[in-house]
Amino acid sequence: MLNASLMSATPPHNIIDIQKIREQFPALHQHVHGKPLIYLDNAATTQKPQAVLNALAHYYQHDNANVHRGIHTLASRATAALETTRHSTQQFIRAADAAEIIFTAGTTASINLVAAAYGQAQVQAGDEVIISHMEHHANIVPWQMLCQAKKATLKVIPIRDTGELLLPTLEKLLTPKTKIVAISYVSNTLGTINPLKEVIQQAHAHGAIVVVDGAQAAPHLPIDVQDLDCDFLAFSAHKAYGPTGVGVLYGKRALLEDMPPYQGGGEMVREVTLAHTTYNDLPYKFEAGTPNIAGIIAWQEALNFIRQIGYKNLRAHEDELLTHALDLLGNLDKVRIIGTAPNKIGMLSLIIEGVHHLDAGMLLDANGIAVRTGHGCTQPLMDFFGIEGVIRASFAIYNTKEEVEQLAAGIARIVQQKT
Amino acid sequence: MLNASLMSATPPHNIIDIQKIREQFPALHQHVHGKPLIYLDNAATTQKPQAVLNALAHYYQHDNANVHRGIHTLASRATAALETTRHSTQQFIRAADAAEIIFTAGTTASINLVAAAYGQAQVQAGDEVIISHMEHHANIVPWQMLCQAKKATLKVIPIRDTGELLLPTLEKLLTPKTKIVAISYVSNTLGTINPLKEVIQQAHAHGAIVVVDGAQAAPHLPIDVQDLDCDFLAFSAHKAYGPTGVGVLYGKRALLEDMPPYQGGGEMVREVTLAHTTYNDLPYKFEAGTPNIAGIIAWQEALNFIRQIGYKNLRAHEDELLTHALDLLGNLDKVRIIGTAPNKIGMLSLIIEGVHHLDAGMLLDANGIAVRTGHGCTQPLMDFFGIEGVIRASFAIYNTKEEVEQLAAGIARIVQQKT
Amino acid sequence: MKKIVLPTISAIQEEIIGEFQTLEGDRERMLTYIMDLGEQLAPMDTLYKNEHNTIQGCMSKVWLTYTRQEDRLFFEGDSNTAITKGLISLLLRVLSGQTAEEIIHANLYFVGKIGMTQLIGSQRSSGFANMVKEMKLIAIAQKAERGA
Amino acid sequence: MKKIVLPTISAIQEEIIGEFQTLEGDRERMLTYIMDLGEQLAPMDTLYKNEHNTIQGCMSKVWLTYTRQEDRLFFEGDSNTAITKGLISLLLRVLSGQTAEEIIHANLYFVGKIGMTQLIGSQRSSGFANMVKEMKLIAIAQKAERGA
Ligand SMILES: Cc1ncc(COP(=O)(O)O)c(C=O)c1O
Ligand SMILES: Cc1ncc(COP(=O)(O)O)c(C=O)c1O
Repeated sequence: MLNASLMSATPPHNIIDIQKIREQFPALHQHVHGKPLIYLDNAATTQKPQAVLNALAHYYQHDNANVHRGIHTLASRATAALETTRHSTQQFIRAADAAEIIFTAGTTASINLVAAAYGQAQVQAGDEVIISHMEHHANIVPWQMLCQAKKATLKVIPIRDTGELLLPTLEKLLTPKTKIVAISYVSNTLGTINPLKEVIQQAHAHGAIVVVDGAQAAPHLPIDVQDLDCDFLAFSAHKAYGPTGVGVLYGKRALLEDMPPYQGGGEMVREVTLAHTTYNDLPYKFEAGTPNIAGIIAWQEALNFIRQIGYKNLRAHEDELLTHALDLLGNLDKVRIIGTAPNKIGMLSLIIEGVHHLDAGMLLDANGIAVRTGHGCTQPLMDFFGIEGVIRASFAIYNTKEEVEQLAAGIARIVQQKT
Repeated sequence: MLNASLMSATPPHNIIDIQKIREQFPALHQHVHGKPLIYLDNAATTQKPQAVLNALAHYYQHDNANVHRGIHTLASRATAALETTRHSTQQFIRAADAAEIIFTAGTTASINLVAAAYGQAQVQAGDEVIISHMEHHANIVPWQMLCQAKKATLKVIPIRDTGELLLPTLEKLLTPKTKIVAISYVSNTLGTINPLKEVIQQAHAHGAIVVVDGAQAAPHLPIDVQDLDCDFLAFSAHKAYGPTGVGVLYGKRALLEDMPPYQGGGEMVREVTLAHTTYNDLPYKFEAGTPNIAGIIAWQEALNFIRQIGYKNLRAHEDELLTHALDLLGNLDKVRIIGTAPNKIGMLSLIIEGVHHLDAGMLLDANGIAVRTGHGCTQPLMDFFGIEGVIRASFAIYNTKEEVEQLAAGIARIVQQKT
Repeated sequence: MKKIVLPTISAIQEEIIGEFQTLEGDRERMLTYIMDLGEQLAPMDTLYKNEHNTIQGCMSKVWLTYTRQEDRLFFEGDSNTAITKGLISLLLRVLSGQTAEEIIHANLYFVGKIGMTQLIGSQRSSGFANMVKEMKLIAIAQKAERGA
Repeated sequence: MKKIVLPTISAIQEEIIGEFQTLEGDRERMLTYIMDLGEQLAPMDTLYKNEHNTIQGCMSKVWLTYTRQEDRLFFEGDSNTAITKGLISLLLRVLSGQTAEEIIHANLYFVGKIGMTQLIGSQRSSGFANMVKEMKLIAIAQKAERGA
């Protein structure tokens, strides 16, 4: 069942053929308002390769059954396929143990699980939780709710104008009362790759655990939870070429074992009497109810896709797109780039002076260009930059330099016409 | 966007052609161990009509984008399709308002949402929660967890040997301290249809709200939440011809508005600052994070399928299968039927004296017959009957009398050979 | 008393439909045209841009206020985005200055004719519908008040 | 001391493979055969059916205990389902009475040859693998003890 080769031998850099890759993505081959679709909203959700669609169809056409509790052939096939994906996911993030991989509904569900189950058990009145100023709402609100319920204090790592963490302040924020540091690996608005290892080392030195929001890392960077030594990691399949409705929570075994369950129901129990219930082993203790079986099984094909490309190629290509975009847009009058950290993924947020981002987004859409517009679920970050929202173009492996040029042309035209 | 005809004009009873219906279900047309598949594990999860698979494929091939926050065409199409499904779901259960329909990951997630959010806010030490002895673990464990956290008392409506609620005791269990009655519409092991209206009237008369576990009702009975006057209702799409990973929580608007949110994240907020967060309107307040967009959109096709068949036809056909099964198996020596309520859906649980249910399940599977074996996530019910597990055959619209005969023959053979 | 003579709601709608026809269904031109209309709209006094005058359920921020002269209602509106401002400007052109009675019964068929839902998407369209609803509610309230 | 002469592990496996060949891959016959084997297995004293002797991770309940005679290990096992009992009976037939050394190094190729995973499914197969693992762990512990 183990897929030992999952992370091994990626093809050498730069022999990938983007056109061949694009052929695998049916959604890219369409026109929007008569113009070829240019999909640059990948940080919101990526398109899916045909193999993922095929896996969904195959599951429903051949193997559909409820998992784990069934003895018949379909149940047995569905269970085996789901557990294979768990092993592949384990190897994807280099976890020590497949029991440390919990399937959830998404990053948001994963972070809430930790905040509720770990937080309820471990955080007391007067304790502290630290987040950063660049977090997605999914990595802010659950901690606000926890701190409010527990009368704990929420502290915030400030950032620089470039969109980088002001790391030296972390040392000052950490106290013996700090229980949790919750931080994104990669910012979904700025693209900044945070110096996670340093954050984790400092937090651990003060006895705090670290919860990593990996939603924007999984599609772009190889993740090694053992090397990082993070305590929890959350991400969503749908942002990494996988289906909607599937999330992953990694947690260190010892922490997961100590944690009370989050949701109650079938599958997560060992024995239920009306008086008393005992809980199942990991990972099932945290997987109450019927999971998104089809989605989890199809996620396997997204993992295969990423492995076949290899992160080296992925990064190289996306970096090239970013460099090209910055060449074309970096010095444009009236255009301000938000997020200029030297270490960032292929993502470009910007504002056009005098043009509301929603208006710009509509005009780009009229030309077939799909970008995200708004606060990107990072309102505190918007407040920091004194803006209301950005226009965000985020790249995936299937985007081309020509698409970047169309984006630049579209923005230049808006600047000309509307400012 | 409204689909006003959703519940109207079902075709007249008994003109449905089961073979035509079977053609819509690709998974049924396969062999298992060289025998034609006879799928009788529908209460665990039903098979899906081709239209549901097509909708999934169509979404990913044409409309895939993150919903609600996007302004570009794909995001707009995805959002519209998702909201259309919300309206159809509203009509499916005859809710007053689409804002009362919350999409979750499944029945289990829906019940946990109520137990955590409503329970945390409304249940105090010394209060009481009432469940029944026939509940699924998903409608037991969340209430146990709530009662434990709040030092509240969990009370249980007892049942008769037939598998019916001992309704007269409810009156005695209800006190001014009873806050919540959580009860299934239909038992997933016995098939019993509970007298919900009476339960709800009595509970309301004592000031308690009623949470209905509708997981086994949605695939078999028309549900009218306004006529029932239930306060919350939970069910899963995957048990009603829809995809995995999609659940519904209905709640009365006033209750939902009063309730604190459950999970924090994107979509469920109005405004986030590092100091303070305000929450979004219904239903979004309870839909943190990216939903299972593809699954929800495809659920629309399952709703269409059920509407096209009509519940009258559905019930009539499934009742016929049950009657036939009881004719063939009801008086078989060594076979004991578990669940003999007069008012039940098309489901048959039984035990064979001297044969372990797992062994029986394996032997049936060898003949291509898929049944569920075990406690069916109703251990307290198993304890009541003094058994460890059952063999459960549960019918759907696509099952045939011939399949029921094969089941009966399979069981008869086990009785002959092994007892 | 001098009678105010304004083109009828239908006449204005026909005008708008005619204008949009010259844009030949080109999406970008239509959006730019709407944004231009928005830019020409007199800005609203920030005093009126308060919670009370905000219309809920729009992607952009939208404010609406009105004054009454006899049985006629005069609306003022604004938004933080140019496109929404343009949409408001179209609405004001059709409804502002009409009688409460006419506003209540107005059938805004130009919306369908110029392909507005296609143009601005379903989310914004429901925001637009909220604006119309708000104007009609104001008219209903005013009529009731005058009737009483 | 009289030397115990038992067929080798390979010889027993070949026997089992041969027996299963006569069933011609008919699933029902194979399962029934395994269940029959289980029924012939001497029941375990309920005294030994305790938590300590329970093997985790099986769908059915499985108990395993052993005794040692010189360097040879004699296993006893039981289960609440007939099929699992049959599987245990097969395992005991191959491994019970062998030396710790032989058990540790036993290559149970008959499992693949008779198509066990196909037959009992992946969940039960991993339960079966747990039983084998448990027997090998017992053998390792016993060898270490005797060596020490
Ligand atoms: C009555 C009942 N309640 C709750 C559930 C749990 O549903 P799900 O596993 O889809 O969350 C089930 C299904 O197993 C059920 O039959
Ligand atoms: C950094 C980050 N965290 C969390 C999330 C939430 O992910 P999901 O909506 O899949 O739960 C997102 C995506 O929007 C994100 O970019």
